[in-house]
Formats: sequence, structure tokens, C-alpha cells
Amino acid sequence: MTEKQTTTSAAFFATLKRDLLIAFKKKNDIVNPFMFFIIVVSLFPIGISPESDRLTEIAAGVIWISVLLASMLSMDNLYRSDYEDGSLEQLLLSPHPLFFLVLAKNISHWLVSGLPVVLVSPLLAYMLALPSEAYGTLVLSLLLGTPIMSLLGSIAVALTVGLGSRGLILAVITLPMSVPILIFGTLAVQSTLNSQSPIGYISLMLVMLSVSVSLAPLASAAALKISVN
Amino acid sequence: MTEKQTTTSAAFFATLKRDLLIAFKKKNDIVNPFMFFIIVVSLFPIGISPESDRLTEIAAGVIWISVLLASMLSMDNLYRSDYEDGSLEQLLLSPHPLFFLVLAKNISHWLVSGLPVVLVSPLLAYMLALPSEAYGTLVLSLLLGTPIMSLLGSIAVALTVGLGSRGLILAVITLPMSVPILIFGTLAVQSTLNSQSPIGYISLMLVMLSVSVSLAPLASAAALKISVN
Amino acid sequence: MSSAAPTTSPNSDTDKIMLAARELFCARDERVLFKNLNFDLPQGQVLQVQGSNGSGKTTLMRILCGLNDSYEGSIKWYGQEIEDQAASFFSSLLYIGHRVGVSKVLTPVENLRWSCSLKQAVSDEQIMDALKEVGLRGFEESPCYTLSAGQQQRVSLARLIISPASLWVLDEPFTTLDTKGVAMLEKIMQRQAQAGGAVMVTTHHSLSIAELTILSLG
Amino acid sequence: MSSAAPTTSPNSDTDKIMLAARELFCARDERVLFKNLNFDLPQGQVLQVQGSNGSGKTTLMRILCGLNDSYEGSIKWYGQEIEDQAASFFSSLLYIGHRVGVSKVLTPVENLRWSCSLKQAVSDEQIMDALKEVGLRGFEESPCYTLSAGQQQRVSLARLIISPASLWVLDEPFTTLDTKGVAMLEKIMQRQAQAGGAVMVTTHHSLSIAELTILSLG
Amino acid sequence: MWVWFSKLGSPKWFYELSGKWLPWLIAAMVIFMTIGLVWGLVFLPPDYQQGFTSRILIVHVAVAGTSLAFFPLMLVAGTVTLVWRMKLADMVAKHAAILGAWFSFITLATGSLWGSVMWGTWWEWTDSRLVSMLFQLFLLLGVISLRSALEDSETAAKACALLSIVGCINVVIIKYSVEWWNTLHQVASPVSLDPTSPNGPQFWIATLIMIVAVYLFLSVSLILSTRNEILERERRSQWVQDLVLKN
Amino acid sequence: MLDAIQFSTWAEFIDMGGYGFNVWSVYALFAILVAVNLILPWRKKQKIVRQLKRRMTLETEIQSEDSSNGD
Ligand code: HEM
Ligand SMILES: Nc1ncnc2c1ncn2[C@@H]1O[C@H](COP(=O)(O)OP(=O)(O)OP(=O)(O)O)[C@@H](O)[C@H]1O
Ligand SMILES: Nc1ncnc2c1ncn2[C@@H]1O[C@H](COP(=O)(O)OP(=O)(O)OP(=O)(O)O)[C@@H](O)[C@H]1O
Ligand SMILES: [Mg+2]
Ligand SMILES: [Mg+2]
Repeated sequence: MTEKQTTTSAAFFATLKRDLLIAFKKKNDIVNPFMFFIIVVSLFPIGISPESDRLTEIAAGVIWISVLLASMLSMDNLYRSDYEDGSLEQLLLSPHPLFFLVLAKNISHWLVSGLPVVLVSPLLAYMLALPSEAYGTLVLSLLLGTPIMSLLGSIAVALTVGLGSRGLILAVITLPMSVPILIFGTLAVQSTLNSQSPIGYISLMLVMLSVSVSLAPLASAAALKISVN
Repeated sequence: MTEKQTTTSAAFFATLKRDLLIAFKKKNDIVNPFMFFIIVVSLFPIGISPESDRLTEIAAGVIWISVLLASMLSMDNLYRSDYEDGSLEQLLLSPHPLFFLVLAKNISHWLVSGLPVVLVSPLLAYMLALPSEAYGTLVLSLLLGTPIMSLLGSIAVALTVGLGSRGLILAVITLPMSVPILIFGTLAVQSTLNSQSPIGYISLMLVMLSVSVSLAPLASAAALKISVN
Repeated sequence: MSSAAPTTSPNSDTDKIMLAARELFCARDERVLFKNLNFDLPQGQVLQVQGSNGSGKTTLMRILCGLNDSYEGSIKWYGQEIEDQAASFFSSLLYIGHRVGVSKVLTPVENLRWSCSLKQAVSDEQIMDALKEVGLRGFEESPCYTLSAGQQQRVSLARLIISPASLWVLDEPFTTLDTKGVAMLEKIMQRQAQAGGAVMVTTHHSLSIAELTILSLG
Repeated sequence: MSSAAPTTSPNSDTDKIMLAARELFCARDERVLFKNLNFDLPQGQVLQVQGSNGSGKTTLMRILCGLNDSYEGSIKWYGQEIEDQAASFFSSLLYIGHRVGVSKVLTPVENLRWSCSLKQAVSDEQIMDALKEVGLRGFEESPCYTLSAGQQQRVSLARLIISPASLWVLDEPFTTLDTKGVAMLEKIMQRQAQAGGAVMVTTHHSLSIAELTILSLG
Repeated sequence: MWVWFSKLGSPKWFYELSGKWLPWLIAAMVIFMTIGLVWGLVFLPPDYQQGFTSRILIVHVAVAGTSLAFFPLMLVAGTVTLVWRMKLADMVAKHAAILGAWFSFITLATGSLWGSVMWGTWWEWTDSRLVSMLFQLFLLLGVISLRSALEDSETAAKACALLSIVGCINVVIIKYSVEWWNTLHQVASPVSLDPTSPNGPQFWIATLIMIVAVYLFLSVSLILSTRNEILERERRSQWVQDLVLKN
Repeated sequence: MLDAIQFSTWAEFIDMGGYGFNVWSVYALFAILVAVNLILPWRKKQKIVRQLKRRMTLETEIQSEDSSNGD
């Protein structure tokens, strides 16, 4: 009976593949975070000022905050439909360690909603008149920051998965937690603009990322078990 | 059989009361938009600059954009749980004109999620060092702008009510439409700051509000019928 | 109904036919669900719609209620187009679908207070009595998310007891009911038929109701 | 309150008793659902859990699967605590609940490919055969949102055919099935019992399966 | 309904009629486009002020002008879908949204390429045409993503129709409010977008030819996509099956 | 006619008076716009026809099987 049992890595990849498949079928999961990011960013020149001097000042902050919002609002999809259609129960009843299955879901989610946002950020940085020497640092810091956001957010989503209206409660839980990421991210960009080395901040973010990769899925798994109860 | 039939106004108030009751039971519906607004606004001093001169420049824009985001993200609750538990079908099968029932839901939603945000805005304006002479205009413009957002957003929510993941697609549809509100709202505040009269912008917003009150519920009702199909 | 002497006009019993469907045709994704479907639903009758999974029962019920308009053919309410008398039709109609229309945060009483008042004025005593009749005594004030699947179904069924609607359209109302509940619902349906109302119901159960007619969809 | 499987021969063949519950107690919101609940589920048996709406059937099933831990008492798997052998327990368990675990965007094939591969390696032929057996021929590649309620249920039932799991826990699997579907599922359950597996099922139907035992919850 | 109207609603009728028209449309498109492009690239004299960059303009202006036609088109299609439930209108609307997004994007891109010469910057928030074109693109993408999100094609048709109508009204409001907002800001615009700037008549004739070419291209592309859509949605009908077997 | 040509050498033609990148990018973008929106529908049509053919053969297969099963 157990001879045909899958290895954990097979289950990991099956889950990763399934989630990517769903995302590609729905398309919106990929396109919307991206669109949201662009639209929110372009509200700022209208709401604050269209002059490029002013924009330069706020560029890094606006981009980082919009990325935080986009990545946090996209979290909602992570476990929700699985919860509603019962797939989540199936996941929890799998004989494999939940850590890896949850990690697979997180990775797929980041690939689909975090990465595209990071990739388009230089374009918006240009539109907000951020000096071009800071592009590299901006992208790098976002590349480290968005997965941390996804991993942290995943815990919050897992906790709130059974609730009716999640969009905002998720933001209310996660945004305060993401303040450190915002601080280091914007400081890294600022220091590049001041011709200093951003390496300190970047390595701090690297540390945060590795800690969250190894701990957050555990917390998410525990949170899922609590929610499904 | 029809002697005991309710009048439309009774159905209107029953719906209004029910929605308020649900909101007060869930509490989150009231607290979250409010919290979200405060949290998002307070990200800006962190992400951009804590100096009050800088903050003064961006205050009006930041508050307006955060209000737009908060009111738009809170829309999600408007019809969703009703759709999922089947209450929406009951609403559609009512013998009364859908216009009023939808309007009742919109009003209740605005009372619960829009109004608190407007009321707290002077506090945040103070925190962002907006000169105090602009508070009145800010609140007034928000008081006119948030219901327009709710009414417009209602159409988008009604269109997407059957979808799994709505949070972002709603934003993608509604935010571009809210550009005019953002423009007039911030211009009103700016002109007060420049010691000009904001009356022109305010009356424009008033016009927009009355047009949306009379047309948007129709569109929402049509959209609901389409979605439930 | 007026208490006048029976008229001799040829329309004498058309006015007793509540709902008449003629030549209904419906296709979803180019799969034809039904075509040339004709049936009459006279007063005092329970019409059970039968058919295998995916045969289009739910779709048919929603079409009749006007929740779905992807069909061709004509549906008449007391001999007239429904659009021409929407208010009368909707105030005589009570529909309970797969999703029962019970909000989870509200209590059974609060739920009924709203959903009934969309159609008619209703007092709290009526609601309490109805809840007692469907066996929810003691649960009147518990929020519905603490109720089991069958209990939530019962909340929606309480509307049948309160409502003066003459046409009930029920989509699989038996699914989560226990045997007692099934018997209760059968009794309620029978009562409705005897009082001159009509019921249209889908279920895979075989019902023990005298006034039953069966409509088969493939 | 609880009549259990006959325990006349105390532990004579414990190795054949898959699941044993002793002195289970569960209360929700201070309402006691069951207490002193004892039962054994030996290999080759179908255990039907009966009870009126709200009696705690769903709660019991979820407790047994470890999806709910608000209970007291002991549950043993082949005589041992479940925690000590979680991997073996979970790879022998197949649970289908009220929510069937079928993603609406995916096709039946894609759904099964994932949900089966959480437990064992599975080939596409197996999936196709299973779908054919549950009567979904021609729907293999339609996204599940286009399927009717009963058809979606059938997708999840296809897992029963593919899975080598020895313990099935099914919560109201008959709800939306038509009569053909009910007969099919009964046959599948019987096959499982004859092959030495065990089935635990809640339903308000009366089943026609030889290996049936009944557990009543108030 | 009038006979021609219900006939117009019939996808089969459209498929056959468009099949007859397509070759002519394609031929006209090729001719106009060749003339326009060759003239623009090879013969158009340099502007006295802007050098050869005026060659950008004939493409930019043609594409930009055409891209303004999409929302009105979708408004009409949407109304027809909602009021007369004509399937054909929705098939057109679906591809109009996609093609419109393409046009808006190309307008933005060619405009930026021009701007990088004239203004020294690729993007300028102080110009109202840029900003309102950007938001038109966003609105179109909103319609597209709504359609892709809705699973049921009939629901999607009506929902997108409604959104296009609301969106069309909004495009107008956005355009005017953005324009007004920009004039209020009174930032010295480096060079104005004044279409009456002193270019020779040659320039305007070339532009006109390009505009005709682009409209022809628009209709050809829209017809091709609509025909595909017809084949897909009517795949169960007898005439499509016959057609496929003939192919 | 020929003297209306604004170039004497290929290099000049490519260079476009110093704005080669911008001019050629615009024309390239335009070419992409036209090509993509003509080629994609054309390719799509072939795909649809192919799929329809496959589906039709499959369906006749299922039908013949079903009738032989007597189901
Ligand atoms: C609503 C859409 C648009 C229309 C109808 C439009 C139309 C035109 C027209 C007619 C001209 C020729 C002006 C002249 O002869 O000098 C022009 C020039 C120009 N356009 Fe656009 N355009 C649009 C959008 C854009 C966008 C989105 C951009 C940039 C991203 C842009 C950038 C430019 C630039 C830089 C010029 C040259 C400016 C100048 O000559 O002063 N345009 N446009
Ligand atoms: N989340 C909850 N909080 C509090 N009480 C609950 C909760 N969920 C269920 N209950 C209570 O537990 C009891 C049993 O519910 P359960 O769903 O197990 O019943 P069931 O036997 O499956 O009924 P049904 O036949 O209707 O499906 C019900 O009386 C219900 O009120
Ligand atoms: N949104 C949809 N898009 C396309 N097809 C659909 C859609 N919804 C249902 N269908 C199809 O319509 C058919 C009938 O569905 P319906 O829900 O009416 O069946 P039913 O008779 O109620 O079945 P059940 O007994 O399982 O509830 C099914 O074959 C299904 O594939
Ligand atoms: Mg059904
Ligand atoms: Mg249950």
C-alpha cells in the first residue's frame, strides 16, 4: 500500500506545479498585482505633484510602499480558494511535512505576484524621476524584500483564511510587520543616492530573508491547522 | 396575498438595518478600513521623510490616496458574503425596485467604512503637518469624495462578485476611474492652502456626487443581475 | 381568488395554471440541456423535477425565477408574460437554491426578519413559531455559523412557513436534512399544495406527496 | 446515547481493528455533542454514522481525521496513538468532506493529478479510467466550474477509485448524487470493504451494503 | 426587430460577408500602408525645426488618433450587447479591448520616443495627453482583466459591456479633468503639443495616409479576431463543422 | 521622383539625422503592432480549425463507443 507512496519532493513539486497552473489559468493572479502596482504609483504624481524635482524626492518611498501594498493585497489568493473548495483540508491530511507543501505554495505565489512587480519597478522608477544610479539597489532590495513580505503575509493569510472579509484585515496585520523591510529597503536606496554603499542594509535584508524562509512556513502550517479546525 | 406586502421604503430600511447589524456584529468591517487608512498614511513618513516641511507638501495627496485605497479595498465586503450565502439571490427576487435596495446597501456601507475614515482624517492631517486652515476643506472634500468612490466601486464589486480573488481586480478597475475625484479633492485642498476659494472644486464634486447617486445604483443593480446569472 | 360562480368562458381553468413553460430551450457551452420543454404548473400541485447529475435541473429552476436569462422560449405567469407583471410575480415567488440565503453572522431570527421583510411585513412571533416548527427551538439566538449544515438549511425552510407566497421553487431542499426533517418538509409542501399554492422542487429522493407530478429532464 | 459496533469479543483480533475510539467527548459552545462514545472500526467494514441534524456527525468525522482537536478521549490506529505514526495514518486515510476539494479552475484531470499525488504516484491512465468509471467521460478537460454540483462531487469520488488508502472517511458523499450515482458509490464502498479496507460514512440515506454497521449519534 | 438587424446579429452572416470583404480590405491596407511608410521614411523632408523626427510623428499621430476610437467603439458594442443581446457585438468588443490596449501602449511608446528627442525626457507627468492616455490604457486593461477573470462567457459579455459603458463616460471625464489639472499647474511645458505647428502640407498628407492605413489595419485585425471568435463560440453548430471539414 | 528621396547614402538613411534610434524604434514598434495583430489571429485560426477537427473525430469515437456499450 505504501510502496507507491510519493516522496516529499514529488509532493512539493506537484503542489508547486498545481499552483502555478492555477495562476496561469486565471491570469489575473499574475497580471493584477502588477497592474495594481503601476496604477497606485501613478496616482502619486497626480495627487502630490507632477514636477520631477518633487517626484525624485518621494520616488523610492512611493515605490516601496506601493510594492508592499501590492504584494500584501495579492496574498489573499494564497490559501483562500483552497480553503473554500476543501483542497486545503486535503493538503493538511497529506502524509508529508506541511512545511514543504506550504513553502511550495509560497514560492509559487511569489513567482507569480512578487517577481513581476519587482521586474517592472525600474520603469516606474524612471517615471518617478529616480536617478538612474539607484535602479540596481532598488531592484535588489525589492528582490529581497518581496519574498519576506510573502512569507510573513502567508502567516497572516493562514490565520484569517476562514474569515469572510479578509482584504483589509490582512493589511492591518501585515503592514505593521513590514515596517522594518520598508525602512531597510528605502534606506538602501537613499544611501545609494547619497553615494554610500547600501551593502549593510542589503545584507540585513538577506538575513531577514533566510530567517523567514526557515521559520515562516512552520508558522503558516501551524496557522492553517488552527484555521481549518 | 398582497395585502401584507411591504412598501418599498420598509424594504429599504430593513436592508439598511440588516447591513448595519452585520457590520456591527463583525466589527472588522468598521474597524479595518479605518485602521488600514491610519497604517498606510503612517508608512509615508517612514518611507519618504519624517521632516515636517516635506510632509506638508505631500500631506493632502497622501491622505487622499490612502482614503481612495481604503474605501476601495473595503468595498469587497459589500456584496460578497451575500453572494456566497445566497442572500443576494433573495435580494434580486424582491418585488421592490432594486435601485433602492442597492442604494440602501451602499449607504450602509459608506456609513460603516467611509465615514469613520473621513472623521479621523484631520488627526492624520495634523500628523502629516498639513496647515490647519486646510482641515475644513479636506474633510468636506472627503465627505463628498468617499460616497462617490463607494458608489462607483459598488459597480465594480457587483461585476466581480462571483470571482474567487477580487481584492486586486477591483482596485484595477476602480482606481483609474477615481482619478477625477483625486484631482478635484487635492486641488480643493491646495487652493485653500494658497488662500484661494475651493468652492469651485467642491461644487464640482457635489455635481459628481449627485450624478452618481442617481445613476450608479442603477448600474450596480444591472451588474448584480449579470453576475448572479 | 374571487368567490364568484364558475365562469363558463374557455379560460375557466387557465387562470388556475400558475406557471406555464412553452418550448423552453437552453444550451450552456453549446451543450444542449433541454429543448422543446413544455409543462404547466397548476395551483395545488407539487412538481418534482428529476434528472441525472448535470441534466439542467438547477439551470431550469433559475431560469423560471428570472435569475438566469440564457434561454429561449416562453414562460407565462397566469397566462401573461412575466415582465409585464414583475411585481406580482416576485411577490408570489419564494425561491430557495443550493445556497440557502442564510447569513452566517446573523442569528436565525435576524436572518428571517430581513429575508421575509423583502416580501411582506412579518412579526417576531411568526418567526419564532416558524423556527420552532422546523426544529430550531433553542437556536433562535445562536449565530448561524455555529449551526450544522442541516440546521442552516432548516433556517431557510422556516421561510416557507412564514411566507404567503403562492409559488415555491426549491432546489434540492432535502440534501442535508435528516429523516425527521424530510418528513417535515414533505408535510409543509403538501400543506402548501392543499392551500392552493404550487411547489416546484428538485430532488433525487422519491417523495410521498399525493399532489405530486414528475417532470423528467433526461 | 451511543450504540457502538459489537465489542463482544474483547480485543480478540486487535490487529484487524483499524480505528478504535474510546470515551470520546466533544462539546461545542457548551452544548455536549457526544460523550462516552466508543466504537471500533475493523477491516472489511462500512460504518455508517447516523444522527439528526446538528448531532455532531461532521464534527466526529473531522475529529477522527485530526482536522479538529477539540475533543477528549482516545483514538487509536491499529492499537497505537495516531501521533506516534502520523505518516502511516495519513497515507492510509482518505477524507472527503462537505467541501469536496475540487478546484473550480482546474479540469477534473488536473484536480486529481494533484490531490492524488499528495499521497501516491499516479498515472494519467488511472485518472482517465477513474473518471470514466464515475461517469465523467467527456468532461475530463472541462474546467470544473462548468460542472454541476453532482458532477463536481463525482470528481472527488474518482479519488476513491484511484486511491490505495485503506480507510475512507466520507461526510455526506451522497448529497447531490442522482440515483445512478448513489448505486455506483455503494458499489465502490462495498468493493473497498471486501478488499479489506474500511469506510466510515455519514448519510441520511439507508444504504444497501452487506458489510454495514450503524453508529447512532442521538 | 428589423430584419437586417437580426441578420447582422447572426455570426454566420457576418462570417460569410466578412469573408468576401477581407481580401479588399487587406489589399487597401497594404497599399495605404506601403505608401505611408515609404513616404514617411524615404521622402518626407526634415522639419525645419525638428529634423527627421517628424518621421516619428506621422506614425505617432496616426496611432494616437486611432486609439481614441476604441472606447466609443466599445460603448456602441456594449450597448448593443446589453440591449439587443447580440452575440456578435460582444465578440467585437472583446477584441476591441485587446487591440485598443495595444494601440494605447504603442501610442505611449512612440510618444515617449518622440518626447525623448523633443523634451529630453521619456515621460512627463505635466502633459495631459500622456497622463490621460495612460489611464485609458489602465481602463482598457481593467476591461480585459475583468473578462479574463469571469469564467462564464455570457456573464463576461454583459459585465464587460457594462464596464465599457461606465468606462467610456469615465475616459471623457478623466481626459477633461486631467487637462484642466495640468493647465492649472502651469508648469512650463518644454514644447507644446500644438498640432498647428508649422509643418509643410506634405507632412499632413502623409499623416492622413497613415491614418487611413491604420484604420484599415484596425478593421482587418478586428475582423480576423472576430471570425476566430465566431468559430470558437459556434463550434457546435452545423455550419462551422461543415466549414471545418471543407478546410 | 528620385530627387525627392531625402538620402544619398544608406548610412545617412540609417542615421536619420542623428535620431536613428528613435525613428527606427518607432517604426519597429509600429511593425510589431501590425505584425502581431495580424499574425496572431491568423495563427489562432489554424489552431482552432485543427482543434475542431480533432474534437469532431473524438466525439464520433465516443458516440460509437457509447452506442456499442448500450449505455
Ligand atoms: C491622446 C492621445 C494622443 C494624441 C491624439 C496625440 C496626438 C499628437 C499630435 C497630433 C501630435 C503632433 C503635434 C505637432 O504637430 O507638433 C503629437 C505630438 C507629440 N506627442 Fe502625441 N498624442 C497623443 C498621446 C501622446 C502620448 C501618450 C505621448 C507620450 C508618451 C505623446 C508624445 C508626443 C510628443 C512628445 C509629441 C511632440 C510634441 C511637439 O511636437 O510639441 N503623445 N501628438
Ligand atoms: N463553529 C462552531 N461553533 C460552535 N458550535 C458549532 C460550530 N460548528 C458546529 N457547531 C455545533 O455543533 C453541532 C454539530 O454540528 P455538526 O456539523 O457536526 O452536525 P452534523 O451532525 O454534521 O449535522 P448535519 O446533519 O446537519 O450535517 C451543531 O449543533 C452546531 O450547532
Ligand atoms: N457556468 C457554466 N458554464 C457552462 N456550463 C455550465 C455552467 N454551469 C452549469 N453548466 C452545465 O450545465 C449542466 C447543468 O447544470 P445544472 O447545475 O443545472 O445541473 P443539475 O441538473 O442541477 O445537476 P445536479 O443534480 O448535479 O445539481 C451541466 O452539465 C454543467 O456542465
Ligand atoms: Mg443542481
Ligand atoms: Mg454535517
